[in-house]
Amino acid sequence: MHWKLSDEQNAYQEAFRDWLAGVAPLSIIRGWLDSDDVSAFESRFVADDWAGVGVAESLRGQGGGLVELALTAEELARAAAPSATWLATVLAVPALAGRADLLAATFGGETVALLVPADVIPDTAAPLTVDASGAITGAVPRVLAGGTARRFVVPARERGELVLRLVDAQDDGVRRTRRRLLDRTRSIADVVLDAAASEPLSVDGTQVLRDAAARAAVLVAADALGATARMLELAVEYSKQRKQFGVLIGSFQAVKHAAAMMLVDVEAARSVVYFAAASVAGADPDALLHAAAAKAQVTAAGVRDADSALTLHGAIGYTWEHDLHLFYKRAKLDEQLCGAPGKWNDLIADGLALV
Amino acid sequence: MHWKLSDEQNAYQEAFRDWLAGVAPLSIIRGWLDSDDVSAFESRFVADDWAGVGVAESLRGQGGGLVELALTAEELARAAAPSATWLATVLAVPALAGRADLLAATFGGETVALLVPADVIPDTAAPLTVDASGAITGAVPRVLAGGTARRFVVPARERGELVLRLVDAQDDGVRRTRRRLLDRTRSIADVVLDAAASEPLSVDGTQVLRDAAARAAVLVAADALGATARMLELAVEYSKQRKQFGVLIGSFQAVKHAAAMMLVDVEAARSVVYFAAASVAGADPDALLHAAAAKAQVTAAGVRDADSALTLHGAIGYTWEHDLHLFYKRAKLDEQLCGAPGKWNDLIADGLALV
Amino acid sequence: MVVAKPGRMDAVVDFELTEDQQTIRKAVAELAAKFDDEYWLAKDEAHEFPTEFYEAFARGGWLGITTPEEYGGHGFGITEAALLLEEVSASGGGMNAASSMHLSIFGMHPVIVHGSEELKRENLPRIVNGDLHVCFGVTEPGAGLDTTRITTFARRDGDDYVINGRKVWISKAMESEKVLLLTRTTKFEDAKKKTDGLTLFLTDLDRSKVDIRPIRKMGRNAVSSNELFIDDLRVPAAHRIGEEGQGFRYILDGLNPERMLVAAEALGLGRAALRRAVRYGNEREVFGRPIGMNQGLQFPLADSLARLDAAELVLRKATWLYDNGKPCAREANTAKYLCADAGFQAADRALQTHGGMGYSEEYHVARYFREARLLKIAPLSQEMVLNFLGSHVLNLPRSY
Amino acid sequence: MVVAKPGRMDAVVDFELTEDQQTIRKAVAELAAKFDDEYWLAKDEAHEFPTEFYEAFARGGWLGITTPEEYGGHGFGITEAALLLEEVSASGGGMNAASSMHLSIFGMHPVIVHGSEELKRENLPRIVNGDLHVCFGVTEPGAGLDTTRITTFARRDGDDYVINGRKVWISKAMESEKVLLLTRTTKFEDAKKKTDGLTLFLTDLDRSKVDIRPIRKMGRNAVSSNELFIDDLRVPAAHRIGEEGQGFRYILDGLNPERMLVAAEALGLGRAALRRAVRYGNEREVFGRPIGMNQGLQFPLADSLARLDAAELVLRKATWLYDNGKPCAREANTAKYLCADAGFQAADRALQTHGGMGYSEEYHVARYFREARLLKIAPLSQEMVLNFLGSHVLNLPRSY
Repeated sequence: MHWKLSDEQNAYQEAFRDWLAGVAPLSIIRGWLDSDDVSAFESRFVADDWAGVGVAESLRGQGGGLVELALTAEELARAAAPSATWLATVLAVPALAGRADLLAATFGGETVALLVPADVIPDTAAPLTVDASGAITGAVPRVLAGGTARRFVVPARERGELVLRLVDAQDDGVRRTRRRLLDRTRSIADVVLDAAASEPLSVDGTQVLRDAAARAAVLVAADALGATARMLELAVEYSKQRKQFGVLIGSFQAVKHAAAMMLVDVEAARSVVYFAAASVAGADPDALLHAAAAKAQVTAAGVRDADSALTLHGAIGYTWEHDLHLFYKRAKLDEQLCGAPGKWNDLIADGLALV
Repeated sequence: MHWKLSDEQNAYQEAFRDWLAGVAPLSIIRGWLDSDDVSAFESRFVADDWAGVGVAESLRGQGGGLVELALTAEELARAAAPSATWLATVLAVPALAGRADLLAATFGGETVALLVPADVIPDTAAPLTVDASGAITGAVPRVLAGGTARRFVVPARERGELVLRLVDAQDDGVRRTRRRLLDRTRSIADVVLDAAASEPLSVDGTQVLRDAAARAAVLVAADALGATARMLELAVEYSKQRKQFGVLIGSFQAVKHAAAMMLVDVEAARSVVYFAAASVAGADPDALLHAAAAKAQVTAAGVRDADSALTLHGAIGYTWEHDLHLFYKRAKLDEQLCGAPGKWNDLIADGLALV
Repeated sequence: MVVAKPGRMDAVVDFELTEDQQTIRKAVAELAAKFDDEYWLAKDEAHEFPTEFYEAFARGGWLGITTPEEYGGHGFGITEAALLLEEVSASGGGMNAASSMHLSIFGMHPVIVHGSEELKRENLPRIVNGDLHVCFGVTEPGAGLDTTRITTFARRDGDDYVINGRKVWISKAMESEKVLLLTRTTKFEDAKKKTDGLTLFLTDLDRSKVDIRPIRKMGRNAVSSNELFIDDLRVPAAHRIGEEGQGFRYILDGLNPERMLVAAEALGLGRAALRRAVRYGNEREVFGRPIGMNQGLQFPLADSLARLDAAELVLRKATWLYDNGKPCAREANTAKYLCADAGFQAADRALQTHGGMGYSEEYHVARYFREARLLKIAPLSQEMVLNFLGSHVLNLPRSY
Repeated sequence: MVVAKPGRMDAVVDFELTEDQQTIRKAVAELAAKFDDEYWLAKDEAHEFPTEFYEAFARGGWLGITTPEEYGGHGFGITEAALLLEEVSASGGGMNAASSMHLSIFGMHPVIVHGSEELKRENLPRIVNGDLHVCFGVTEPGAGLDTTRITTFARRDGDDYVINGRKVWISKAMESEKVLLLTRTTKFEDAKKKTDGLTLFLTDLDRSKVDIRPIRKMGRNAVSSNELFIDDLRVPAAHRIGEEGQGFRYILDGLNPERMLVAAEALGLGRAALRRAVRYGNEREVFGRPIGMNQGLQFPLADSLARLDAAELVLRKATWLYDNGKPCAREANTAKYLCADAGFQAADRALQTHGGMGYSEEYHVARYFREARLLKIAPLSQEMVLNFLGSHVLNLPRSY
């Protein structure tokens, strides 16, 4: 047994955190969110070479694996940084295996996204149908990064078989409608394909989607971990300055206990997330169950702790000026993103061998 | 014992609900909120003569009491209608007893508000100080309706005694800064008095503030009840149309149980709120404890149920277009408004005769 | 608009107990207080029926609180019955105390409404004076919560019926002379409607025909819970309640009252636990400071107090509706859910407040805790309440 | 930037148990499985020490799992000890099984680290072979959780000490030949530092000088919990562990391991309860359909499984840190909180899954439930864990 990240991983986490602090302080991020345009962040993220971290070299990435991706997700959330494009890309990119051209374009900043609803477990989305000419027709609501993606990886059914096909988002047959989320650090869009041209992707669709599901669970859980850890920091800071009846509120047992319970959740979340990441990365036979447990537990705890943090802040936390609500909304969305706890609990229940 | 509202009260509730449905459907309300200007609603509310309901005739109101006010609060919340002005007024107006001129102005639409932070129990706010000339100086953050009030009732200390004084919001010595809340159906502002002129109010300040605290607790609890009841309706409706795996999600036990638990909370909340309203109205010796229990229990349940409703709706509930978040944010703010549950629990703990 | 606006209002919802009700509450509390926690601890440990307690309440005439006056009772409603059982439970007697008399209080309802004059004259006065102990023979291992699935069968044989079958979780059967026994006289598969063909009897628990085996259980050990093995029990038709085949309807009347009374007992238990917790919080000092001064201890207890109060309000509303002949299924089920939940939580927090001492039986909260847990599964589980509310109040579709 | 970017990575965090650890786990589970739920039900009801079980583990050499090899043990770490107690508890033996050997597993730590060679030679081998039962005499009624407040006093008298005082919640004292006894040799008020002046002994529990009174309690009844009244107990200085006045420091070493082991026992208990719940959910049919098909039953159990897994990870991390000589107070306390919480919740849900049957001792979940509740208050309450984390990890100010 060995219970810590490697020095390399710690160094990476630190470097990325520093980069975020420099490039995307909250004051700047708020500007991007208010103007509803986060492209500045996204291009800088690509330009500074972070996009390929955690992506296998075979996919033109910089190596590393799901643990590095989880570290990235955790830090992005901790900074309340935009992450729809990044998440969509790392989930979809394995579908481009063997397509050097597309991979190069992707890590050059041309986002690729799975054409599935953002709120379902990726491999449970209903596949679309392809006609003989390879044209695809169908509507998919709430696609992560659906509004900005340059290409879509489309789960489709061809002669009764599940395949993945590539659709150019700029094809005339593609219509997309941005949907505004309460959490503006992520974005979705409804996408309608009307006889959109598509080309085949030579990967095992079932396998790619199953992997995407497990990876999505881990990365959304990591996001919730980052947001929760940050909310705990904010709550503790606040409770060390704010006084009531002449004493710091942090000295009230009710406040102290609430903060300590958040700490317990964060501690558990960290173990669960990185265990699941290692398990999925190592293709452990129970990997999917570990990922499911991480998604169900950590995102649910995130919601619980978001409420605690809000309560610990009092009314100040409800004001637009205060940063808490950025993380609060992020934690809330993480609960639904890529499948609500209930859906993942179904998987876990199977693990219980209940009829 | 007698466990129902009077026919008159039921008739009032129905009439007011119908009026709201006609004047303030959500589509219209959203327009007001987006433009950050709810004055249209407020003037119509006054013009159509609702402002005086539940206010004693001695105060130039139309009679009725806290139960009618609670019905009003419940319906306003159920409609997600703007209510900061109304709530501020009904809490402050008893301070104007005997001032026919001011009362007339108030029910003519000139809002009067207590100059206390919106997130504290009204009678626990620190009083300001008055100089010999009657000028008041001091800063009060987060005043309910502070941005739109025409007059402020200011708790002040004069020769060691707590008094209430009236300040004209248009006095040169008054500076106010709107603070945006996540819940835009209510508004607050930071108010700074810089040697603002004031006139005395001939009421027992301590008594008026104590009453205001008990009434605030009941009315905010009633607001949470209305918002929760509406969220339950939305969740049930949704679960009766939305299908998963070919069946209505309402048929999944997990969904059914979650909705039923919300129902249990609503049922309890209704009994608690109207019991407390009757108790405070009837000056029951334990009235304050009843009000405290209502505030602590009902608003906490509201937050819990808001999360359930969100979960039952899935990602759709996170989209800006869907109405759920209006009620969700409202329920969240109700938890903090006029004192978080923890503060009211302090009172209840006293009731336990714990040292 | 103006027409709908209220003018000067009269008192609205009147939540005051009547004088009678306040008197009942007070008198019951005083009588119950004569039996302290030590008494209940001893009875629970010895698995011994609280005869002295039961007789005191019989002598006081309390067992007949809902029995019509012509049979020696007081003819009060469920509201008063609930107050009685709540106070009995709140005295610290908890479920041991409540279960010792629970059935006498309202279990005879089907007999009162549907029984023959003879059956009533013979039994009701003896219930009231405490001489007659009766148990309620409905639940069966195979039937789950769907009572229509019971299989205990009563075969007509001349002027008698001959009954065979098995019952489970029959409280107080060991101590009872008679049983209110629900049977099938038409098999489920032969019945036109599933609710047809059930028949109810009030008859002697003949030990030579009925093997009674107590169940080892976690708590409420002063009153037995039993399995009944019924082998050719011969019952005269005169012991039948009402018409053959109508038994289910007769039982149905009693379901909501049953839930309300159990809710009252849970509520009382929560009050008893909270009282103990407050006392300990005030008495127990650590470093010269009562632990009750800690917010971490105060807030959960304050929250429990408020929850118990809320649950009580819903319960009062439910019993008021029932006594006024209004529909109350929604409120009765909600009250059961809220009271069982708040009662157990109060007991759990009281135990936690006591720290290590909470685990010792000598501080009594452990007993309350063991008993309070029962009310989250009996007479029906919290989940079943939610199913009921989801299906019948929210009209959600049938579950998967 | 690039410098910090990881190139190809090796396996990161290795969560695999070592082969030794997997073997231990398997072997313990197999041996424990020889003692089934009926065995534990009988022992618990009879308040009888599980001698057969204890001896089987002694014969297997398990009691010496952490004892150094030169004293007949295996010299494994806390990780292995935790696995052992977790499996023992998870077998269904629960706290009865774990407590029967808990102290033999790690309680001798102070003796091993600070005891005289003579003391070790005399006692450790007898601990390992199971011949010597020892109890842990630290807790006192007046001291709460601040061990420095104990008042049991050891007065030096020639080559001996004479000890007077009172202890409470001493597990297994009835069954023990010796006691690891913490005393004060300098009164609290006379000590320079409050942690000075405490002295630790390993000595005989002389019944003529020590009155041992078992505490009546809610569960874990196969192993006694006792009050000790110590009256002029004469102890030779040779029975002292380490230096006079340093006892507190010696005890302190053991606090984190203690919390980790209790966490492991809670975890095992939760696993046992969950296993029972799943079995019942699959076996119990209502209307020809296993109740396990209901989401309302599945989700809570699935959630409990995930919570137990999460708690286990934190526990493994804590024991790994300890065995690798790293600070682990944060993780040890978090593990205790999470395991006690998840363990009790699993037991509670298992009971609920069983419906009425859960209340019957024959389905065993009631026993798990009673035992699991203990771990939320012992060896320290969940609230104390939160206080610790709030003060020492989050550095929040002292509480009011």
